[in-house]
Amino acid sequence: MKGIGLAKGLAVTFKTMTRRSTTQQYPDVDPELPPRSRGVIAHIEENCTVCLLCARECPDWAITIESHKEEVIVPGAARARQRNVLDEFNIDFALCMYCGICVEVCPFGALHWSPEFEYAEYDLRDLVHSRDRLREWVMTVPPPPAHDRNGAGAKEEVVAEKALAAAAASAPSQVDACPNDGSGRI
Amino acid sequence: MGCENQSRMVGHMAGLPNVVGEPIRFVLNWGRRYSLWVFNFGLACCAIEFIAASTGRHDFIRLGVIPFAHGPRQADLMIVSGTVTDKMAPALKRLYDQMAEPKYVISFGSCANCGGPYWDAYSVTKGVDQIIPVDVFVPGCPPRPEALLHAIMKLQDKIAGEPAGFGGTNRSDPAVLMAEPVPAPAPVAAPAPVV
Amino acid sequence: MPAWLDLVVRVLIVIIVIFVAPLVIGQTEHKVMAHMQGRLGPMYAGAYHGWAQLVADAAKFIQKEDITPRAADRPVFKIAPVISMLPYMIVVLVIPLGPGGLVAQKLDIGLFFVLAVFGLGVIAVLMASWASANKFALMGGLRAAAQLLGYELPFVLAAASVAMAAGTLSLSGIVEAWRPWWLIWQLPALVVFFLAGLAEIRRTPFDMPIADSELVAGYLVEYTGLRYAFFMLAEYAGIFVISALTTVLFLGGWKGPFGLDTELGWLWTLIKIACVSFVVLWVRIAYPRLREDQLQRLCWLGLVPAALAQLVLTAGVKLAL
Amino acid sequence: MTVADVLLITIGAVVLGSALLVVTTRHLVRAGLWLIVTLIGVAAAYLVLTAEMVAWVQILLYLGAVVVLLLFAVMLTRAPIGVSDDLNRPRWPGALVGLGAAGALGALLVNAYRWEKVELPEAGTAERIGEQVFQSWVLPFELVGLLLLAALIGAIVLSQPGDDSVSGRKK
Repeated sequence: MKGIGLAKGLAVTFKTMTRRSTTQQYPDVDPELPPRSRGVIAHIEENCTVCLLCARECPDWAITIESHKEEVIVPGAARARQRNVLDEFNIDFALCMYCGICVEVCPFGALHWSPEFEYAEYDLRDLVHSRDRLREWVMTVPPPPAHDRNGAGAKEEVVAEKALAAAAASAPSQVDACPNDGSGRI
Repeated sequence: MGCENQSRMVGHMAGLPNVVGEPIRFVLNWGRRYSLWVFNFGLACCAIEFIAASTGRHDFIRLGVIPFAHGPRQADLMIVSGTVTDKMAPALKRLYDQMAEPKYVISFGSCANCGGPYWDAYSVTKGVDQIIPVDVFVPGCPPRPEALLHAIMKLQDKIAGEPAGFGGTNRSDPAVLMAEPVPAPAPVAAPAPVV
Repeated sequence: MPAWLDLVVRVLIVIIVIFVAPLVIGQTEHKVMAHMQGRLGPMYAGAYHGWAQLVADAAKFIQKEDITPRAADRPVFKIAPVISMLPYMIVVLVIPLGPGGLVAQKLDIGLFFVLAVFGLGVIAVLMASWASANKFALMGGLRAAAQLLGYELPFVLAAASVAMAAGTLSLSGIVEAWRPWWLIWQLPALVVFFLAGLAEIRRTPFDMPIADSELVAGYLVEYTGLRYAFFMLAEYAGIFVISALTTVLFLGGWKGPFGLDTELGWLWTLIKIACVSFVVLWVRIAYPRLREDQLQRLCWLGLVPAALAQLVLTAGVKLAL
Repeated sequence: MTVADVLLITIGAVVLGSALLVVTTRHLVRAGLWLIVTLIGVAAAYLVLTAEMVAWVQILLYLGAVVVLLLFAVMLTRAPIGVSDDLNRPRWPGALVGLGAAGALGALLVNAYRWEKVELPEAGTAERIGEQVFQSWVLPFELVGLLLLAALIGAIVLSQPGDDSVSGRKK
């Protein structure tokens, strides 16, 4: 029948009208952000060793770091030790492309994604955020989400489990074979 | 095609805010604040987030940002979302000029802010603020729809505080707004001839 | 009350209606459309559920810069928006709200008057489209003219059917003669009239003259500020007028099921107008725009034969009774 | 002078003025727009003479259909904004024919009525027109209907996609 589609169109829209709308009323109600959503990058200065890895890996050169060296005199040591002291740590969020490479490469866990999204500015220059602002955002970094219960486990766990299973299966006959790849090489 | 504006109201209306009282200024600003007919200058992936902000979950019509504007003539707010290339820049400028005052611009996403990932590309405009005046910058690549909502509210706060009622505010030229003029290089003394 | 005061009051009421009804319909459209799409619609303009959204729009439109393109035909360009409102204002004059002269201006051949004036809306569109000096505007105007020339025919034929059934051209007379079983007898005419009416006011799914995905905005493309607002107001006034006409001609106007017709007749009329307006909005949200050839096809192969068949049926039943 | 006289004279002046503009304006589309004013004026004159039905028919058919079609055709072919310099309007023969026709008609009317007072008939309602058309004038009415039918059939025949070799179209 030809008119069925037309009637369906009316029915669907009417049905939707009688249901509750799905809108999240953002300014009044905090939005539900998905886990791991990328808002801004928070910087924990205590973890930062000023290794400059993040600044060098950044594809946009959005991170600028300034530091100086200090001598730490350790009593009894043959000579004074040196230590990097952070002077400035700026991220230009206008330029940042949210790739997260800086967060990935940081060996000391100084950089973290924060889901904070209220950072629009009237002036482009205000989008360069410095140490203080980056430190404030540390408070908004959520704890890392739990592993997906149905997802694949961490690689180490999977390998270990497989090895255990293989060992259990082959335990009576081949004791000395490598459980890992079965090639016989150790 | 007539796209140059022949009659501009701004000139003779600019003196009006001194005459109208505070309640009238408030009402006029309130109207501009909650009736931002939006013109989506969607150029790249950020446009998808703009669209997401217009759909059921975020629904920026709640804030009075109404995507009914057919073209630039009817729009109050231009949201530049995406990479502006040097080839697109004249079109962008032209469409901005076709909008009627008072008009506002949101630069949405890193590409529109300053080139984003293409900051070093020969063909990309490093920031839409080089050609048109921008009111609010939203960082992100792309920003979340909520970030756009926040930017809109920020723009509304700005509108509420504007002094002028009719004809929009006086804006400085974007070049003046953003960059210090580069000083001419100091004259260098001619190097002494090597003997 | 002296005659002139009476006249002034009536005209004032009509002016208020023609400016308020479109706002109400527009706000309803915002909300209905939003909820049909799982959204909320305007929430912040005005304290309660964004009731003042269109007031804010109006406050903004009066502040917008008034742009006239340099190549435009200035006087024609400037006068077109005003003319677009006029036909609907004049039509509202003769639409009866209730029995016993609850109408701004009684007219014996009201139906004819309404049909005649209603078709004039397209002249404003043609003026706007031509004077804008814009090819998209011109295309929009041509589409509007082609559409109107086609749909005027079924529109008038469907109205003629009900006039023939009632044996009068007076709008009040048609409502007086109306009986509930006409809902079935005149159903094809009702559908044809409603669809052709939608096409005449260029409303979705017949909005090819505007068609923002094809023609930017058709004849509206160069209009800003108050002039644009006038066109929008005319569009929504058109919805009101088409709903009111459908109500008066086919749905029995002020006749309700509980017999309080003389006291509460105007209320019944208003409720019916509201329901038909809701259907207009509903249709906009449910259906996409027709293609230009589909539009003409629907008119000449669907609506015109249906209207003619209804005329024959009406004449037959009228003779048999 | 009654109110009706004043109204008629005013309307007549408007109609005459706009009609002159139709034939003298050098803006092609504006001529069509002035034609609208002229026709509305004529309808208003009918209204003053209590021929309501005729007035609305005038609006419905001439404004709603004929002028729209005319503007449509002008816009479809060419619609310059501004003055068209290439309008081919022979001024003197046109004026001669126009004045001649107006003079002849005027003479005819003056000759027919002289200065007789004619009472306005009752309002030209739909009923009266129906009676007139279907009683006194039924034969001409039917003949006109037949003529229109013939024109309609002719139009359909002409618009048929005929010989493929002529129109170059495949069925």
